[in-house]
Amino acid sequence: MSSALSLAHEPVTGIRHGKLGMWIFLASEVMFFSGFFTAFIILRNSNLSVFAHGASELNWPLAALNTVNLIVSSLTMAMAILSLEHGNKSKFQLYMGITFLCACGFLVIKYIEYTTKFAHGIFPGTNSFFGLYFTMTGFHAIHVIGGMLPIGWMLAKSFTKRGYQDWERVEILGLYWHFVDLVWIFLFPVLYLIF
Amino acid sequence: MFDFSWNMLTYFPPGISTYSKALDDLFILVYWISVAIFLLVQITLVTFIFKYRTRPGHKSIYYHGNNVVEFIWTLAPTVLFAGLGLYSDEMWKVMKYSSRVPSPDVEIDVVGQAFNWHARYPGADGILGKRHARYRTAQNLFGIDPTDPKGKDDIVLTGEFNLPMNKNIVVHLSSVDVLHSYFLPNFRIKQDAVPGSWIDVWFNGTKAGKYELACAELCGSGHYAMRGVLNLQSDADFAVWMDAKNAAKKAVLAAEAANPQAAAPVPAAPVAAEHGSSH
Amino acid sequence: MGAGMTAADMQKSYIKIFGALMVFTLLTIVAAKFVHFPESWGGLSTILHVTIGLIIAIAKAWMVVYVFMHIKFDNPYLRVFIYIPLFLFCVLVFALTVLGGPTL
Amino acid sequence: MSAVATHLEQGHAATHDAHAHHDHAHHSVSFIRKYIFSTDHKQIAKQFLTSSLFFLLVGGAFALFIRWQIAYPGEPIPVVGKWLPDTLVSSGAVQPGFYTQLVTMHATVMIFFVIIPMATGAFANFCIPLMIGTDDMAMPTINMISFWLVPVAGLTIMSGFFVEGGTAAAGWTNYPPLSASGTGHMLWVIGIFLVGFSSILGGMNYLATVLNKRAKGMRMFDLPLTVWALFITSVLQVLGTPVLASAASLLFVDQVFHAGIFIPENLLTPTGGLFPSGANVGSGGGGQPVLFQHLFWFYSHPAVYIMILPIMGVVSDVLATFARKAIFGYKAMVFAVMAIAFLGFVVWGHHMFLSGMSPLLGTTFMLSTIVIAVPSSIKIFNWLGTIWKGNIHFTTPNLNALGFISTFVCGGLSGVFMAIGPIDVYIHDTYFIVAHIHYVLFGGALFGIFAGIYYWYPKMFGKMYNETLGKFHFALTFITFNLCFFPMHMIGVGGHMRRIHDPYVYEFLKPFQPINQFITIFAILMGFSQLILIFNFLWSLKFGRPAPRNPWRANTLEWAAPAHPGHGNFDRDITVYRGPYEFASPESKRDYLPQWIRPAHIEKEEVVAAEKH
Ligand code: HEA
Ligand code: HEA
Ligand code: CUA
Ligand SMILES: [Cu+2]
Repeated sequence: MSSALSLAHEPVTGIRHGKLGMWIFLASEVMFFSGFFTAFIILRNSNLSVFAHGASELNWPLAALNTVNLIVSSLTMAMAILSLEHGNKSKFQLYMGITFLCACGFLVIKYIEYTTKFAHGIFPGTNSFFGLYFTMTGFHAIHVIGGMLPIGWMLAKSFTKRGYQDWERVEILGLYWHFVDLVWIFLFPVLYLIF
Repeated sequence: MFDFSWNMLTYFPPGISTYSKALDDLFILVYWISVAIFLLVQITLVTFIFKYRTRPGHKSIYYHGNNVVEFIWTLAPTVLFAGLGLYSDEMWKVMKYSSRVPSPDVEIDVVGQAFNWHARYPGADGILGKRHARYRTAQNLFGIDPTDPKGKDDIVLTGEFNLPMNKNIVVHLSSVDVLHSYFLPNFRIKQDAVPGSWIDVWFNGTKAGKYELACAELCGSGHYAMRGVLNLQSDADFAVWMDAKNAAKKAVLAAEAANPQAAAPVPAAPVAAEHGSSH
Repeated sequence: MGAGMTAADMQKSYIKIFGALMVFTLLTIVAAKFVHFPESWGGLSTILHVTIGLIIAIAKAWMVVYVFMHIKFDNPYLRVFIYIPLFLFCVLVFALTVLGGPTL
Repeated sequence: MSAVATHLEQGHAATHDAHAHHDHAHHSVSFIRKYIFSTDHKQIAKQFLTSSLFFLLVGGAFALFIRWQIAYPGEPIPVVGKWLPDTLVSSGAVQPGFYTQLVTMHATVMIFFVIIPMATGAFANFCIPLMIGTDDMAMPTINMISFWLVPVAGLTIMSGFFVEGGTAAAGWTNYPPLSASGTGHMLWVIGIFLVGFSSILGGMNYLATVLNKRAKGMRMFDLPLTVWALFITSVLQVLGTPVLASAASLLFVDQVFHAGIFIPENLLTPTGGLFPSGANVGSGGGGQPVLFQHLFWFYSHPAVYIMILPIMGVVSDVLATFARKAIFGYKAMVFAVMAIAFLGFVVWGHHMFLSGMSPLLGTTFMLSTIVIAVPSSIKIFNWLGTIWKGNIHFTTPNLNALGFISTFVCGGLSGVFMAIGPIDVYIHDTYFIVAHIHYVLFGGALFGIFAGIYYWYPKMFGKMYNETLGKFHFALTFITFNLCFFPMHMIGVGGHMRRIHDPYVYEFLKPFQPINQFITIFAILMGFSQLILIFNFLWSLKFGRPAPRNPWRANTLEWAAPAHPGHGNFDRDITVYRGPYEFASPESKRDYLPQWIRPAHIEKEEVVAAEKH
């Protein structure tokens, strides 16, 4: 019956519900990481030498590789959306596949980074720098995994008979994925480089 | 059975510090302003409720508001509250800005430990020895630097403290475990004791007597019992007391020097922290 | 989709941004790891490193938001979702560092 | 229910019963989909409401234990005492450790599981889609998840009572280092993270819904104030809560790994050993306990406005409806809400005047806090302006709304005392604060919530509540409330600290025992007065008179929906022609003019008949 009524009309703002919701969610995410960055700034300023020393123990070339990883995946994600929007299924699969692989690569590198730290006896409890390092990169990694699930699902779906056409959903996912990249853009210099 | 006054202002514990009067006056000022606003609102509310109650034939009017009135009742509280804020800032400065703390006559260290207050007096040399968190152990709560000779004669007391009256007293406040709050109701002073930093509190008591020291920040199950006593004395009495303490301490130190084995184990200085933050 | 932008145009701008992001990443690494200011500059050298690193990061972030996240082409109102949290972050940091000082 | 209700507006005869559509929903969805994992906003609202009322009882019971101990320390708790385990009570009397757990849990439950879910869960869910004339939320599934996180979080936190060392006991503010160890504190942190997530998901949904799903013709400035307030509140939720989440995460890292983010160097444990911390000697790096406080209050001050703004909205609607008069200065009200929300983000430090923060920062927070009283004053005056020359009906919702104004003024004014730094030095962490808390949270938020519950009860359940019981409940609550909480100001001025298990350890607090007993007696009476609400609520569900479509002759869109709306909410198209508060408009002979009535139909008497049936 409700279908007979025109209550569920077009979005008033002209922005789809899901997309608007995602932008709101991202605003919230910015605040979430803001909390961490604030803590980082404050503790860094009061423990400069600990932080500088901690940063020098991190493996920045690996992190640089990861940066590239995420930038590539961001590009391919944008391309995947574009391809699906224009109905180019095979290109969508290609780009989405690369995105997924990059994400996997990111996690593998993260895993290597973490395990070498553990092997050197460095844990989140080592000091406040590593506490923050593991929390921030850990939450970032959780975000990566959270993005991989829908990426994988959409990709798998696109190989089925019915295929996957909902480019608007991919666009929403894309927003999230670019945000994950964006957080890393800040984590990389802040944790690994500048002291 | 319950005979108590509904007048809030009668409940202040006697104020005996130099600024307790000013502070109470500020409170009283805000109190009367609030009472006035409160009555204004409540009386208006009750009048309207009565006057515009529904009854046969009574109708409401069609009215959406008036910008002039709106402006007035935005401006009035703004002016009033801003004035109040700027006025009270002076008092805040007196209590908090270190530039406004008068030259200290007596300086002591106080730390909170669940669930006790400890104080450190400068001892015979009149100077507090250096301290650092890295030296802190259960035996050396203040983290007195064992290499600093000035710290040797410092006197550490627990629970009950004597201080001279009519003197500017500066307390360097900290904590060795969790947050506490150093609360002297009669002096109208309260300050959180934050582990990891030393915060200065100052006061000047004008009336001799024993006053209660409370802990005002939840610090665990014994929080309610973290009570201390501050014994405010005349200069002469205080000097007598201090001399006695110094003499006792001197005797202890002498005994220790004569018989190092029996002496309380001097805590070995832990490895100096490479990147320790210092306070 | 941006007004009057074809898929090919979009693709081109994506690739341009991608290139810029790579270059900036390289820049930030070089600036942080291979540029050394004279010893005598002391604390100033750290400040310079931090500033350069952050400026590059902000530039990169802006490119991602602007092009990859379509802020350039989309409804301009979406920008509030970036500005407001950023403003609040600045308030927090300003209060704790500039006003707060070492005692917070 | 008569069938005349529908389609009169469109001018053709009603063809089906409002309930037909409702029943239709029944057999197409399973029991689980309908009652448990429902995505219908009204069902979710009811779930929020029930869980909050349940938690209100739990939190209230904790409060009564607290009161008993303060008034009669060392005496066994009547009735309940002997059932409690010996780890909590000694021969029936509250032990010190249990007391701190009670205080913590009381506030945690009341704030995170009663007021916030009630205001931004129950009311937001129920009102937003109905009041903007749409069928459901923008993202119904996310809405459902947002509810189910609440009981999960509640269980997590409550399970603390059964772990070793007991549940969280560091106050609802949970300051480290005290909160940096113990399983109970970890569970608390996890629970708070989960409710926080629920809050964010809810806020997202409300924002998207209000922005995107408004009925035809409804501009932002046609929104009822309830929706406006909920809209702004959602902004606070979305932007504030994540900061709490990051503070909680960092605290968790300290609890589990002892990273030393909030734990400074070389702390001692109660046994005299060193607190395990990454900051200890040799590893370097000192944590900052005060940093946690900043992050916590950066959320939790806006959170107090999360708790009050929706209520202010509800009160505005109730007042206008029952004064039969337009809101005085509708736009001013909206801007005041915006100003409160904005300023709410820059005053958090007023909870930390004594944390040792720099005095300059203190001055800043002092001034900004005082400024925030201005938009609140605007609201108070506009409410007074609203009832001025009105035609006030004393229904239960309106009584509660008027009670709200009366008590909120008191709570707000005590806030001004504390906003003034030097005064706060003395009254910080005393019962003056406790009085403030309850005047704004109980006297403010809870009275407003009662108003809202009574006001929307007919639409929510299709039944009328019992008016006599309602008035009785209000009168008893209002009187006992004031007698219970007002004296707390007085002992607060006397220096009575908060969170103390036995005040009479202190000489200067001994004289306050009679006052404490007085407070306790009225607290107990107040607690039992709430049984009337519960009874009325349940009894009316079954035996209440069927509600008409628009029992209050109100103007907002929810009253255009059938008396007990089913899935999809409305049985007619909704177009909005005017603002929400056209009471006593000269355009109409009646004293109200709903938003959805077409200008051409204003004088059609059958429209009125339809509303009344
Ligand atoms: C709903 C919740 C709520 C609300 C709305 C408020 C509103 C306010 N609060 Fe409150 N507050 C709490 C909940 C709330 N608070 C809680 C829970 C705590 C304790 C936390 C804890 O430590 O556990 C707390 C603690 C608290 C403190 C810290 C005290 C301390 O710990 O030492 C302070 C200090 O400034 C404060 C101030 C204020 C102010 C200035 C307002 C203002 O918004 C009030 C504005 C309203 C008015 C001022 C009244 C109406 C105005 C008029 C009638 C007009 C006046 C007219 C003229 C001037 C002409 N609050
Ligand atoms: C919305 C918030 C809210 C509400 C509604 C209440 C309601 C009550 N509160 Fe609460 N309170 C807080 C929020 C709230 N409180 C906060 C934030 C703190 C600070 C905590 C901290 O320091 O960390 C606090 C602290 C606090 C203290 C201070 C404790 C201390 O510092 O030592 C006290 C003491 O009297 C108290 C008492 C009460 C009482 C008597 C009620 C009563 O109004 C409750 C009445 C309601 C009921 C009782 C429920 C209905 C019950 C029934 C229908 C059945 C009867 C039940 C039984 C017989 C078991 N509260
Ligand atoms: Cu120490 Cu409370
Ligand atoms: Cu506040």
